[in-house]
Amino acid sequence: MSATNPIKTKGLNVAAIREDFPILQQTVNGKPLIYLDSAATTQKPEAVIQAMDEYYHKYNAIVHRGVYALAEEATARYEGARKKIQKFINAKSYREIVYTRNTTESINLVAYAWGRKNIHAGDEIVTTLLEHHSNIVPWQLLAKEKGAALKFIDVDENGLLRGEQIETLVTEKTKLVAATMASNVTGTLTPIKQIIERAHAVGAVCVVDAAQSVPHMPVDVQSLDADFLAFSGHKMLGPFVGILYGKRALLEAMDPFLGGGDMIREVFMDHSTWNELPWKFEAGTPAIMEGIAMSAAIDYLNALGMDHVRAHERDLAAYALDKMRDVEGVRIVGPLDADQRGGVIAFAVPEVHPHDVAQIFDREGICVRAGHHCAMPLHEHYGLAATTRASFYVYNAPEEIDKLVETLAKVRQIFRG
Amino acid sequence: MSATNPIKTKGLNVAAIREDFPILQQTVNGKPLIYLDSAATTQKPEAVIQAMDEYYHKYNAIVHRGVYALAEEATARYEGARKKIQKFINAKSYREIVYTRNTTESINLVAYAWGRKNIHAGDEIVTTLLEHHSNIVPWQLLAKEKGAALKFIDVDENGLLRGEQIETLVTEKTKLVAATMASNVTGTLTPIKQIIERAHAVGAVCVVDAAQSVPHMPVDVQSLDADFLAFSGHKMLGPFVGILYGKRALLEAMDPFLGGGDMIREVFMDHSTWNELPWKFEAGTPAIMEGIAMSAAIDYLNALGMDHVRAHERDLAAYALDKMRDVEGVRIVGPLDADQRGGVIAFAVPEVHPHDVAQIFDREGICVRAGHHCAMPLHEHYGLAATTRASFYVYNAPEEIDKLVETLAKVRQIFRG
Amino acid sequence: MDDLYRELILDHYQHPHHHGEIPDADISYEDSNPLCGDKIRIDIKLKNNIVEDVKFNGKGCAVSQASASMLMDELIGKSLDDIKKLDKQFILDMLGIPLGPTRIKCALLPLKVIKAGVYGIQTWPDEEDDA
Amino acid sequence: MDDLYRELILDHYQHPHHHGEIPDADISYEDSNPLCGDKIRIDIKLKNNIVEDVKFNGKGCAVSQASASMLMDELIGKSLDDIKKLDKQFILDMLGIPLGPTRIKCALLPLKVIKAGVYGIQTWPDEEDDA
Ligand SMILES: Cc1ncc(COP(=O)(O)O)c(C=O)c1O
Ligand SMILES: Cc1ncc(COP(=O)(O)O)c(C=O)c1O
Repeated sequence: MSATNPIKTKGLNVAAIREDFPILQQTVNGKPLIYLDSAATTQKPEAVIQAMDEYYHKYNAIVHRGVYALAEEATARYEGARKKIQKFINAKSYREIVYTRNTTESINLVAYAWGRKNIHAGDEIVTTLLEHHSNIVPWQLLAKEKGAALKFIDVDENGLLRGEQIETLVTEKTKLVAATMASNVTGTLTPIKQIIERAHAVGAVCVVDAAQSVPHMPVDVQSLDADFLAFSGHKMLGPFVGILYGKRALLEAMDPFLGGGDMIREVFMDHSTWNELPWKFEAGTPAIMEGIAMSAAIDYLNALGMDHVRAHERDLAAYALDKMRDVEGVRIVGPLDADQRGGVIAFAVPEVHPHDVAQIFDREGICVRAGHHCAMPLHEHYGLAATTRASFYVYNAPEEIDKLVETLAKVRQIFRG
Repeated sequence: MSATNPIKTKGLNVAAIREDFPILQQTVNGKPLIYLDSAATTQKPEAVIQAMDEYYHKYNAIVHRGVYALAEEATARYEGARKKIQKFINAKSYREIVYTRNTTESINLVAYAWGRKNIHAGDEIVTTLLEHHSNIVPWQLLAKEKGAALKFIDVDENGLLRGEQIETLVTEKTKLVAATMASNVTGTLTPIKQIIERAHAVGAVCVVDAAQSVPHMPVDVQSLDADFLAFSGHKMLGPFVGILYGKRALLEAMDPFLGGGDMIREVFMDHSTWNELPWKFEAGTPAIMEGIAMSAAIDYLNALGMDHVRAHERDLAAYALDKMRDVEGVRIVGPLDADQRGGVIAFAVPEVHPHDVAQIFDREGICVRAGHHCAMPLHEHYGLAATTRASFYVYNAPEEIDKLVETLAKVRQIFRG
Repeated sequence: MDDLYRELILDHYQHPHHHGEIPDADISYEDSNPLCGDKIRIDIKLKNNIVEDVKFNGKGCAVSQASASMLMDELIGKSLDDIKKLDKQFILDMLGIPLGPTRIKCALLPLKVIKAGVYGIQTWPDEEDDA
Repeated sequence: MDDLYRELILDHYQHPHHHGEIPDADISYEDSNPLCGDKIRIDIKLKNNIVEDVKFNGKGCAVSQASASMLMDELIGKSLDDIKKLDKQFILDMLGIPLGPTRIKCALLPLKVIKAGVYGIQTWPDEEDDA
């Protein structure tokens, strides 16, 4: 962090980036808006908003089945965006990229369409204590339906996954391992490659929750050898759309999930046959505008460079960890080493409920999140009902963290009376 | 249709409406754009596009769990839109309105979450030959999984449902009836009230596909006594979002569909409990902008008045049926009486494939659809592999139909050589 | 002093009235706010259908805890019919601070628990607005 | 004369070459365009691995039918290895008309059927671009 040009981290020119985000020019409660809730959803650069606008002003039409000019344009851009997503995560083929609603639906798709066919009574599914509810509940439902067992890899005192349990819990009985690459609470980066390797060693498939990794660092599904990988457009400068990556052979072997238009080849009164990949898993009119606008979001991220995005967030996290530890009594959950975490910091203030913390932050124009962040088992592990969470993205500057720390001190003061 | 002011139908002032749709000011292939594919997806008025823009420029944030100002605003508007949708179809409570991705997902939600619990081996599901694939395939999948039978109410020579089969096919064995209110091919309006009454008389529930009715005419779920009713925002001037209406008692009794964030109350390692309605069925981050923009779409339709929308489309259909019958050889499928159909007209031109018809229309700037329109069983019934379809909405004028008919004549001429 | 966290609220939060349990309660009910997981349990002791004693327990934010504490004071001496009439506005007036929609849910949680315990009403007290 | 429906295309559509079936074909394959349901079936008779005769059958638009008809003419005398080399561009050149992406799928359907029949290649002939 250079003192002479404090608005720069190693990674990005934040001042220039902020110009592209109209929403960040606002004031809230008379204070400049400081948006620290990007782990929930990110703001959008003008280029993405423009792409949406352009779609509705110029070529809004149905994809795939229209012969007219508007529909051809929409189809080309919608399928073009799919190929851009493919390249962004280095998938082998665009057929491995399925548009869904969000990460949650992506994971549920695997649970329903792969899980119900391949998980049987007595099988084991292994997940981790770091997971978001979307990577727990679908497996609970599946395990219950099939009479399978669900096991959790534990977290150690530094907020890291217990490496030895990856070996002991993932066994010959394991048919599926569901693990996150990065926690949305502790920020913990998991040894995802080791997890995938272990899953494959016992013949299991691995579902990777990449909701907090694809937006924040380079992710290469081939080098990871991931079987399935899920993420959300709205967490990476894009619109409300989700992505499921799946290895082609796995997707081919799966039965469809939702039935209806577009996912069929032929429908007869007594049976139907299915469309080719990836459309077999895209039933009904897709979110066309949303798919198309992903293209602009990825262009933006590519222009920044995902290595730089990661470096920037690492530096912000290091800066914040450092400053926040100085505020008396504040407890940071998860690793204290910025190299082992993403730009997400959840913390607890003694005697003050996170809702009250967040509310006081709000009056300073700072958006932070209070609650269990859809990770109740992890909060249970920490003995906390809820935490306050600040999360960073490409448009956040160290000065905003200064303000966060200042406000933390103010919270303590108000509650001391 | 008045000859002196030909741009007016009984229902609407089309010239004024067209001003609100920027996309319609375009030319395509040098010709003014004539958009006749609204049954696939509708264009959006500037007010809806502005609502989307405003969301991303001013208050893009996560709903429900944010304490800060942006999130409060997003939540209020998102849930406010839900209540507007509730009133639009006259549901009793906003808890009966579930946001989904599209009509297709709405129907699949019922098939998975109601169907898998309530349909057993030997039960019967009754649907109709008029259905879109989204109201056939989910029931095929369910019937196959459960060993239930799927039966089809037939279509008569006028393209109407065979009323007597409503009585003979829906029997004590029937547990679920899935029927459309309006066909997206023949335009046929079905006796949906009679179908629902019959379903209830035998103790079955009725799933209504309202994708082609809610956008086009007044629909009142309470007076219909519908159990479930599905429709799509993108077919009613709105964004890519779907709606499922369900009677509260039915929704309460159902298990959840997708598991993950937002739909839970508490998650433990070994089990979870569910959120209240409607959120129990909304897993993960919803399409927030899309939900909110539904509000602007409904405001627009309410300002026009759904009675007027219906009158306008009826008049357009009557005008088109009249003119098209004059083109030699053209075969119109479905009822020839405009009172019995919506503003959707599918037709066949002898010796000319619908793809070729649509392509020639395209070069005249006219967007029509060619194919089976996701209704293969119905096309099979008519002995046609595909048809060409023109569909009308609030922004279409009789002059556009004149152009359609003119171009139809041109098609015949080209193919005669 | 801060508007939201004015003395009275903080005082009730830090020194809640009627905090604890009633072992031989006539009515006991617990519920949570699904948005944040906060839980409140309320025990009521009746005499001739009039609230003789009431206690609450649970964890939560300043708003929900203060709301519970202040509500306990109000309940003593009321009949079950009186309780049924309490509404959202009553709670907002009682607290007397500006609240956004999310925090309103915190404020209403104690009333919701009471109504569910007394009448089996499972929905938010403001449901009537919408149904 | 209309660009797309220029004489040659219409002529092939209305009077297709090699239309019909070969009862004792060595290779027979049928496939459909999932976007529109159009089907084409192709029968091939080989002699020393060279296409001796070929016929197609099915329903479809002018583009897919003309593409099939013209492709049949091209196939006679070719080896299976020659056929494997045929690509999207070959078809577009053969037709010689401007086509949007949807109609390209129509144009490629016959080639797709041939490749699937001959080599079990189940994907669009332009898949290589993307994989
Ligand atoms: C009658 C009918 N039902 C269902 C659908 C499916 O709607 P969606 O594609 O939005 O899921 C459509 C439109 O495509 C339709 O016209
Ligand atoms: C790690 C993680 N997984 C899954 C999700 C769910 O994503 P979505 O809500 O977009 O489905 C989130 C974010 O909410 C997340 O942070």
